[in-house]
Amino acid sequence: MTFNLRLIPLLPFLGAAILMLFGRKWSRDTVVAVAAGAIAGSCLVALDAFFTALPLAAPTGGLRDSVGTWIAAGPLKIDLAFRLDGLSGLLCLIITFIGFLIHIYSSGYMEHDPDYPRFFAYLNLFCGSMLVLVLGDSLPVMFIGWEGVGLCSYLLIGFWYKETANANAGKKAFIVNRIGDFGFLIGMFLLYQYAGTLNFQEINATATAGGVLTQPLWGATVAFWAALFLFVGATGKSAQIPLYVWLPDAMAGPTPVSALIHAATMVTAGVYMVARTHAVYLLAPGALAIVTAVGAATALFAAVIGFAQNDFKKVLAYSTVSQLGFMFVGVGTGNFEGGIFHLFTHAFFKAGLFLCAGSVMHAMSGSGDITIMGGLRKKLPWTHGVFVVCWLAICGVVFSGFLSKDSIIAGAMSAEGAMQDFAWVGRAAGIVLSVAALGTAFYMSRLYFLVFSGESRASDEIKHHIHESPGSMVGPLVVLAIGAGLGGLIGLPGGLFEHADWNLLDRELSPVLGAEVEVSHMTEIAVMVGATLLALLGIGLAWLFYGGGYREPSRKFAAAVPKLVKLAQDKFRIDELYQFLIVRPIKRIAQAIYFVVDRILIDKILVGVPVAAVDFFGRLSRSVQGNGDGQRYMAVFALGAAGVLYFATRPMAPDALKVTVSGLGVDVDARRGNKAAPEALEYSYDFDDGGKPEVSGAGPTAHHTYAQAGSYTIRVDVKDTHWNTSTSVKQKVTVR
Amino acid sequence: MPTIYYLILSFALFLIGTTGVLLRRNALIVLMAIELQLNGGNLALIAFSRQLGDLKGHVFAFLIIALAAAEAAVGLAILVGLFRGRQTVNLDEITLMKR
Amino acid sequence: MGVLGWVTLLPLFGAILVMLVPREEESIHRGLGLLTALVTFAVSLTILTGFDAGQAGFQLEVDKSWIAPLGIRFHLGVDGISLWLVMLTTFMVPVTLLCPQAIGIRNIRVREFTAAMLILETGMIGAFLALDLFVFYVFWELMLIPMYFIIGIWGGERRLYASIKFVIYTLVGSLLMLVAILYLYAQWHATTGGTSFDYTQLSHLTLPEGPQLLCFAAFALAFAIKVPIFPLHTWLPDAHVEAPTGGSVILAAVLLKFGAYGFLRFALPLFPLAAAEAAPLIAILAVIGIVYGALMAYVQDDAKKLVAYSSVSHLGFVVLGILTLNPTGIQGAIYQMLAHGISTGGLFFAVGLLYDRRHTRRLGDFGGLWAKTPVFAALFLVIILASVGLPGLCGFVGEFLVLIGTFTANKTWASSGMVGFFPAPKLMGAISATAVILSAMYLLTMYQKLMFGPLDKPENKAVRDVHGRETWVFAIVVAAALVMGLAPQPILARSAKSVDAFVANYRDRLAESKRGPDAPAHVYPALAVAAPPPAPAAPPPAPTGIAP
Amino acid sequence: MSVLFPDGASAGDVVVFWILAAMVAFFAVFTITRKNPVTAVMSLVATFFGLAAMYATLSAHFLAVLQVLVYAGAITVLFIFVVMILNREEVTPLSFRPLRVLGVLAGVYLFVKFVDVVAVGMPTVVPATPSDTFGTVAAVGDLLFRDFLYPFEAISILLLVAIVGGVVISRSHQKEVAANLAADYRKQVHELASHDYPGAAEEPAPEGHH
Repeated sequence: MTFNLRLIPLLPFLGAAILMLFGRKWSRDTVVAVAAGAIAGSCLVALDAFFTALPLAAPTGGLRDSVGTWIAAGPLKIDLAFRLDGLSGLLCLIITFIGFLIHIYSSGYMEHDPDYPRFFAYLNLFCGSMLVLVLGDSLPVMFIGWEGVGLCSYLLIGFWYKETANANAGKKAFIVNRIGDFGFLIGMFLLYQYAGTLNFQEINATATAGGVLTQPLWGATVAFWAALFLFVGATGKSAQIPLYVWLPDAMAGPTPVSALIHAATMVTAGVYMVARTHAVYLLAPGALAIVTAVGAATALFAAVIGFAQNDFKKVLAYSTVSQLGFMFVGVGTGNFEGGIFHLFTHAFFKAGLFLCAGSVMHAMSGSGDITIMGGLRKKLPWTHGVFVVCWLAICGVVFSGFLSKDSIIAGAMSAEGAMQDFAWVGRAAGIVLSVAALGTAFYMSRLYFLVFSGESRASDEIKHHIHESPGSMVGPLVVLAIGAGLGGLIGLPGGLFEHADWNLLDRELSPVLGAEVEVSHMTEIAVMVGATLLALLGIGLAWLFYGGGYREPSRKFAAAVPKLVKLAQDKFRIDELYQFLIVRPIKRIAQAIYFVVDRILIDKILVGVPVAAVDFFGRLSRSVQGNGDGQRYMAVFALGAAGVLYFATRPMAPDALKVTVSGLGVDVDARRGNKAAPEALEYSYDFDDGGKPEVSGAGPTAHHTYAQAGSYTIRVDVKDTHWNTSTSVKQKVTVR
Repeated sequence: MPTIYYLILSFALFLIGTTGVLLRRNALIVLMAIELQLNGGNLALIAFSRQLGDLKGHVFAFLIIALAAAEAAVGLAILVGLFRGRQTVNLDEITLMKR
Repeated sequence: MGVLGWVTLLPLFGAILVMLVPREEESIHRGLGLLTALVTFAVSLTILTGFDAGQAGFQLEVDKSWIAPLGIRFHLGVDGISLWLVMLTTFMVPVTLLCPQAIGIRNIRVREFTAAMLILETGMIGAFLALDLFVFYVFWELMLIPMYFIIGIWGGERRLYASIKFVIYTLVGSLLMLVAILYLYAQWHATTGGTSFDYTQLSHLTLPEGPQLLCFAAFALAFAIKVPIFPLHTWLPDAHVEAPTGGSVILAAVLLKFGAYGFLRFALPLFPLAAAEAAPLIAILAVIGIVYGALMAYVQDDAKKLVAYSSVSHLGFVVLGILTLNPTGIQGAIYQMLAHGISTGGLFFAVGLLYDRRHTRRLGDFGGLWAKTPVFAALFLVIILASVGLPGLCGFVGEFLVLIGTFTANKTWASSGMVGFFPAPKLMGAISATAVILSAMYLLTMYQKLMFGPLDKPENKAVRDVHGRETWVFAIVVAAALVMGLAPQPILARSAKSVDAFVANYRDRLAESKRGPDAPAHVYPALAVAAPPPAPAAPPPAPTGIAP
Repeated sequence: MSVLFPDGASAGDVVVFWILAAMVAFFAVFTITRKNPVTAVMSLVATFFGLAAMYATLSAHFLAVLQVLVYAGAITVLFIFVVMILNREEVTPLSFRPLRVLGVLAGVYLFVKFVDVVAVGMPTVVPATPSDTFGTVAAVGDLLFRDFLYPFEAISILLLVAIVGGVVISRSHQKEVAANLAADYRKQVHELASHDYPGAAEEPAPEGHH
C-alpha cells in the first residue's frame, strides 16, 4: 500500500526554503501565509493518509513511501523511505495540528520582531524535520529528523542571538543533544552489527527471543546494550536525567518555540523512539528497568525543582521534564500505549500552558517573573480560562491528564508481562510517580494561584499595560484548551465498561506496539481514585500556601528551611557540577596536551633532534669545502679526483700473509683471500727484510729456506705493472 | 705521430689550465685558463677521432667550441657585472657563494 | 592523447598562457586562470560521462612510452577510487580561483599566483591518475613546489617557517617512497626480467615479508605525513595558518587526500602482508588523531588553526575507514574525503573572508557579525553544520559509513580467517564516535564567537556582507554540501565496484603472501609473469587481477 | 727508435709536432703567468693558433678553421674588450695558498699517473692516414646535420641563451629598479583608495579584491 507520504515533510521544507530565499522582501502577512499554508497543507495530507489510506493498510504494517536508495555501501543499504502507521500517524497529526496552531499564534506573538521571516522559516524547518523523524522508516532516516530538530531548536533558542546568554543556551542544547546522539549512534551501530539491518520493521522482526540480539555481550545481551545506548540518545533529546540540563535554559527562545519544540513535539521524540524500537526493549527487561528508573527519578526530581522556580516558563520547563519522566516510565514498563497516550494529551495541555505563559508575558510587557504577577484572572479572562483547563488536565483532574497519567501508573503497577523479574522496579516507579503527581499538582497550582488569584503585585506602569492578547493568539489557545479537555477521550479505558472498542488509541496502536498491557480492574480503579485524591491534596496544599498570593504557611516554610529552598531554586546546582566535573577538565586537559605534546614534544623534540643533527653535519662538511671561494672548491675537487685515482689503482695486497713453516723452510702465499691474484701483479719477496728481495718478479706464492733458525720479518712488495703502483706487507715468522 | 703524443700534450694543456684556475687571482685570467682546459679536451677528442678514423670526435669538438663561446660570453658578462658592482675582479675578494 | 591526458595537461598550458600575459594585466590573469580551470572542469565532466560504473578496473587509459630504456610509460587511468577525487580537484580549483580572497591580503604577483595554482592542479590531477609509479612520483613532487611558493610568497607573517616546514616534512616522506619505488623496480626486473614502473604490473609483485615491511614503511610514512596521521601532523596547522586562503583551501580540499589515496592505491595493494601487520597500529593512531585533533581544535583561539586541527580529526576518519578493509568502511573513507574537501574548503573560504575583512583571525576580535552579514552567516552556518556531520549534509555520510565499517570490521574478515585483525572494533568505533560531540563543541563555539553575541567591537560594525563573486563561491560550496548530503548514492554507486574489487584483491593477495611469507619475490597471479610489457595495442590486466 | 722520434712517423710530422707542441705548451704557461692581462690574452691567441695548426696536422681541417675563427677570433676579441673595460695590473698575479698548491700537486699526480698508463696502454703505431674527405667541412657537416641534429639545435639554443644572458647580466639595472618602485607605489595608492571600510588605511597589509 503506497501513499505519497513524502509530501508531508516536503511541504514545510519547501516553505522554509522559500522563506529563507525571498522572505526578507515580503510583507508579514505573505510570510505567515506561506509558513502556515505549508504546515496546513502537510496537516491535510497527514489527515488524508491517516483516515482514508491507513485503515486499509494498517494490518500490513502501514503505508510506506520510498523516495529511493539513500546510502548503499557494501552490505549496507538504506532507503530514504517513510512509513506511516498508527504510531507515526498519530504523531504526525499532533505535530502538524499543534504546529499549525502555533504558527497562527506566533503571527501575533512575534508581530514586532524584525526577524519575522527567519523565525517562520525556522518553524517550518522544524516541522519538516520533526515529520521526517516520526515518519522515518529506518534509524538513519529518523536520525536525519532527529538531528534536524536539534538544529532547529539550536537556532530558535538562539533566535535573539544578540544576548550572549541565549546563544549559549542554544549551544548548550545542541551539544547536550549531541552527547545523546553519540549514544543513539552507538546503539544504531550495535543493532546493525548484529541484526544486519537498520529498518525498524526488520529490526523488530529480528528481535525475537533466541534471535541474534539475545546473544551475550559484555555480561548482558546485545539487545540490552543496544537498547541502553539508544536510551542515552532518548535522554538527550527528551531531557531526562542526566542530560535534562539544557531544557530549562532552552526557555530563552521565543515562547511559541518553547510550546512547540520544548513541550509538545521535539522533546517527546525520545519516547517515540523507544516505542518505535519497542521489540528490542522488550528483549531486555534490564534496559526497561533502567528506563523506568530514570523516568521515575526525573519525574520526581524535576517536580521538586519546580516547587521553587519563580519564572513562569522555568516552572513549565521543569514540569515538562517531569511529565517526560512519566512517559518514560510508561514506555519503560512496557506500557507503550500509556506512554504514547500521555505524550498525546501532554502535547495539548503543555502547549496550551506555554501559550498561556506567552500571553501572560505579552501582557506583563515581557516579564515572566511570577512574584510580581497575581490577579490576572479578570484582566485576561480568556487566557485564564484556558489555563484553568490545562492546569486541571496536568494535575490529572480533567479527562485527558487524568486518564493518561492513570494508565501509566496502572501499567507500572502491573508490569510483570514486560519487565519479568524487574517488575518491582515498575511498582516502585508507580509509587514514585504518584508522589510526583502530587508534586505536579502542587507546583502547577502554586503557579496558578500566584499568577491569577488574589491581587496584582506588579508595579504600576506594568499594571497599566496589562491587556488581553489579540485574537490570533487567543484563538489557538481556545482550540488547545478543547484538546486538553477532551483529548483524553480517545484513550478511554473501555475495558472497565466491557467496551474495549471505545479505546480508539488502542485500535490504532495495537497493530504497531502489540496488545495493551493487561491491567486488572482492581488496580485500575484503585489507581484512579488514589491519583485523583493525591491531585486534589496537592491543589489543596497549594491553596493553603499560595491561595491569593503568598500566604503565612509559605513564608513560614521558606523561613524554616531557607537552605533547602535556595538549593531547589538553584536547581540543586547540577549545572555547576557538570561545569566543574566535565566541561572545565576537558578544556584544561586539552590545553595542557596542546602545549606539552604538540608544541614541545613533537615540534621541539621529535623535530628538533634530527634538525640539530643535520645542522651539525652540515657545518662539518662546510668547514671542509671552505668559505665560498670558488678556487678552493676547485682545489678540493682536484684533491678528491687524485685521491680516487690513488685508491682505485693500488694493487690488492693481502691483509696478512699466509705463511706455513716447515723446519727451516717457509711457504708464503700473498694472495688476497682465496682468489688468485690478477696477472698484472708482480710480487717480490724479501724474507729477511734486508732491503734486497730474495725472490722477485714471481707469482703470488714463493718458497724459501733459511740458513739457520731464528725469527725473521718477511716483506712482500706487490707491484701493479699496469698502473705502476705498489703496496707492501710485512710479517714476522720464527723458524727452528 | 702516434696518438699518445697528442694525448699527453692535451693533458698537459689541461694541467696548465687547472693550475691557472687554481692559482690566479684575476678572474679574467681564470676564464682564459678555463679556455685552455677546454682546448685540452678538444685536442684529445680530435686525436682519438683521427686514430679511430671516426668523425664523431670532430662533432663533439665542434660542440665544445660552441659551448666555450657561450661560456666565455656569459662569464665575461658576469665579470663585467661584478666589476661594476664591486670595482674588482680579484677572486680573493669575491666570495658570494658563502652561505 | 585521451581525455585523461587533456585533463591533466590543460592547466599546465593555461599556466604557460597566464605567464605570457604582461604583469600589469591582473584582471586578465584572473580571468584566464579561471577560464582554464573551468575548461578543465568541463573536460573532466566527460570523464564522468565516459566512466562505466559497472567496471572495476582502470578505464579511459592513456599509455604512451615515455623513457623507453627504463620502461617508464606515461600511463594514466581512472577507476572508482580516483574518479571522484579527480572530480573534486577539478571542482575545487575553479571555485578557489573564483574566490576574490584566494590570494590572501598580500595581494601581489597575481600572475604568478594563478600560474602556481594551475600547475598545482596539473600535479594533483596527474598524481591521482598516474598508473606508472615513476610518473606518479613526478606529479607528486610537482604538487609540492607550487604549494611551497604559494605558502612562501603569499603567506602570512611566519610564512617562511611554515613553507620550509611543509616542504621538509613532505620531502622526507616522499624521498623514502622514491627509494621503495626503485626497489620495486629492481625486484620486478629480478623476478620477470622486464623493466617496468607500471602499477598494473608491479601491483602483482609479491615481496618477501622483510622487504615488504620496509617498503610499506617507506610508502606509509610518506602518506601518513600527507594525511596527516597523529604524531606527524604539526606541519599542518602552521602551513594552513600561514598559507593564503586559496592555498589553505586546496591544501585541505585536495592535497591532504593524497595520503589516504596513496594508502588505498599503493601502500595496501602493493604490500598486503606488511599492511595487515601494521594496520592495527595505524588504525589506533587514526583513532587517537580523531580525538586529539578535535581536542586541539577546541582550545584554539585562531580560527584558521581551529579549522586546521579539525582537518586532522576528520582525516582520522578517512584513515580509519580505509583500515577497516571492508567495502563499507572504504566507501565511507572515500566519501569522507570528498565531504571534507567541500566542507573544510568552505570553512577556509569563510575564515579567509573574515580575515580579509578584519585582518585578524582571533575569535575574540569578532562577535555579533550576524547582524551585519546575514547572508554570509547563513551560508557559513550550513558549511559549519556540514563539517559537524549533520545528516542531510555531506559530512554525515562519510563518518556514518566509516563508523559502520569499523563496527563490522572483523565481521567481514571472519570469512577469510582473519578474525580479530582489527583491534577492538566496538571500542575504536565508540571512541571515534565521540568526535560527533567534540566537533559540535569546537565548531559551534567558534561560530558563536564569530557570529552571535552583541556587536560591541567598533571595527566589526563596518564589516560588509558577502557580495559579487564571494556570494557565488559560498553558494556553490553550500549547494555541493547539500547535494552530497541528500543524494550520496550516485557517487557511492560509481566507486562501489572498484572498492569491492579492491577488498577482494587485497584478501587474496594477503592469503597468498601469508602462504609463503619468506618465499622469494614472485608475481601473483602466476599468469601475470607472461603479461607483455604494456602496449597501447594490448592494455595490461586489470590492477586488481580479479574480475569481481 | 726513440721517444722523441717514434718509428713509422715521417720526419716532417715529427718536427712539426714538436714545434707546435712546444709552442702550445710554452704559450699556455705564458698565459697563466703574465701580470698584464693583455699579454696573457695575446699568448692565449698564440696557443690557439698552435692548436689550430695541430688540428690541421690531425687532418681536422674544418675544426682547424673553426678554431681560428671562433677562438682566435671571436672569443679572444671578447677578452680583449673586457680587458679594456677593466684593465688591472696585479701586483702578485699568483696566490700560493696551501690548499690550492695541494690542488695543483694533485693535478700533477694525475698527470703523471696518466702518462704512466697511456705509456703502457696505448698503441704507439702511427694511425693509418684517413681518406681525403676525413674532417672536411662536407663530412663533418653531413654528420652534424644528419646524426647530430638535435645536439646541434640544442647547442644553438644554448648560444642564444648565452647571448641574451650576457646582455641581461651586464646591462645596468638602475632603470628597472626605478620602474618597479614606481609600480609598487601606484599599487599601494590604488589599494588604499579601494578600501570598503574606514580605518583600513592604518592596516599594515592593504587588501585588494576589487
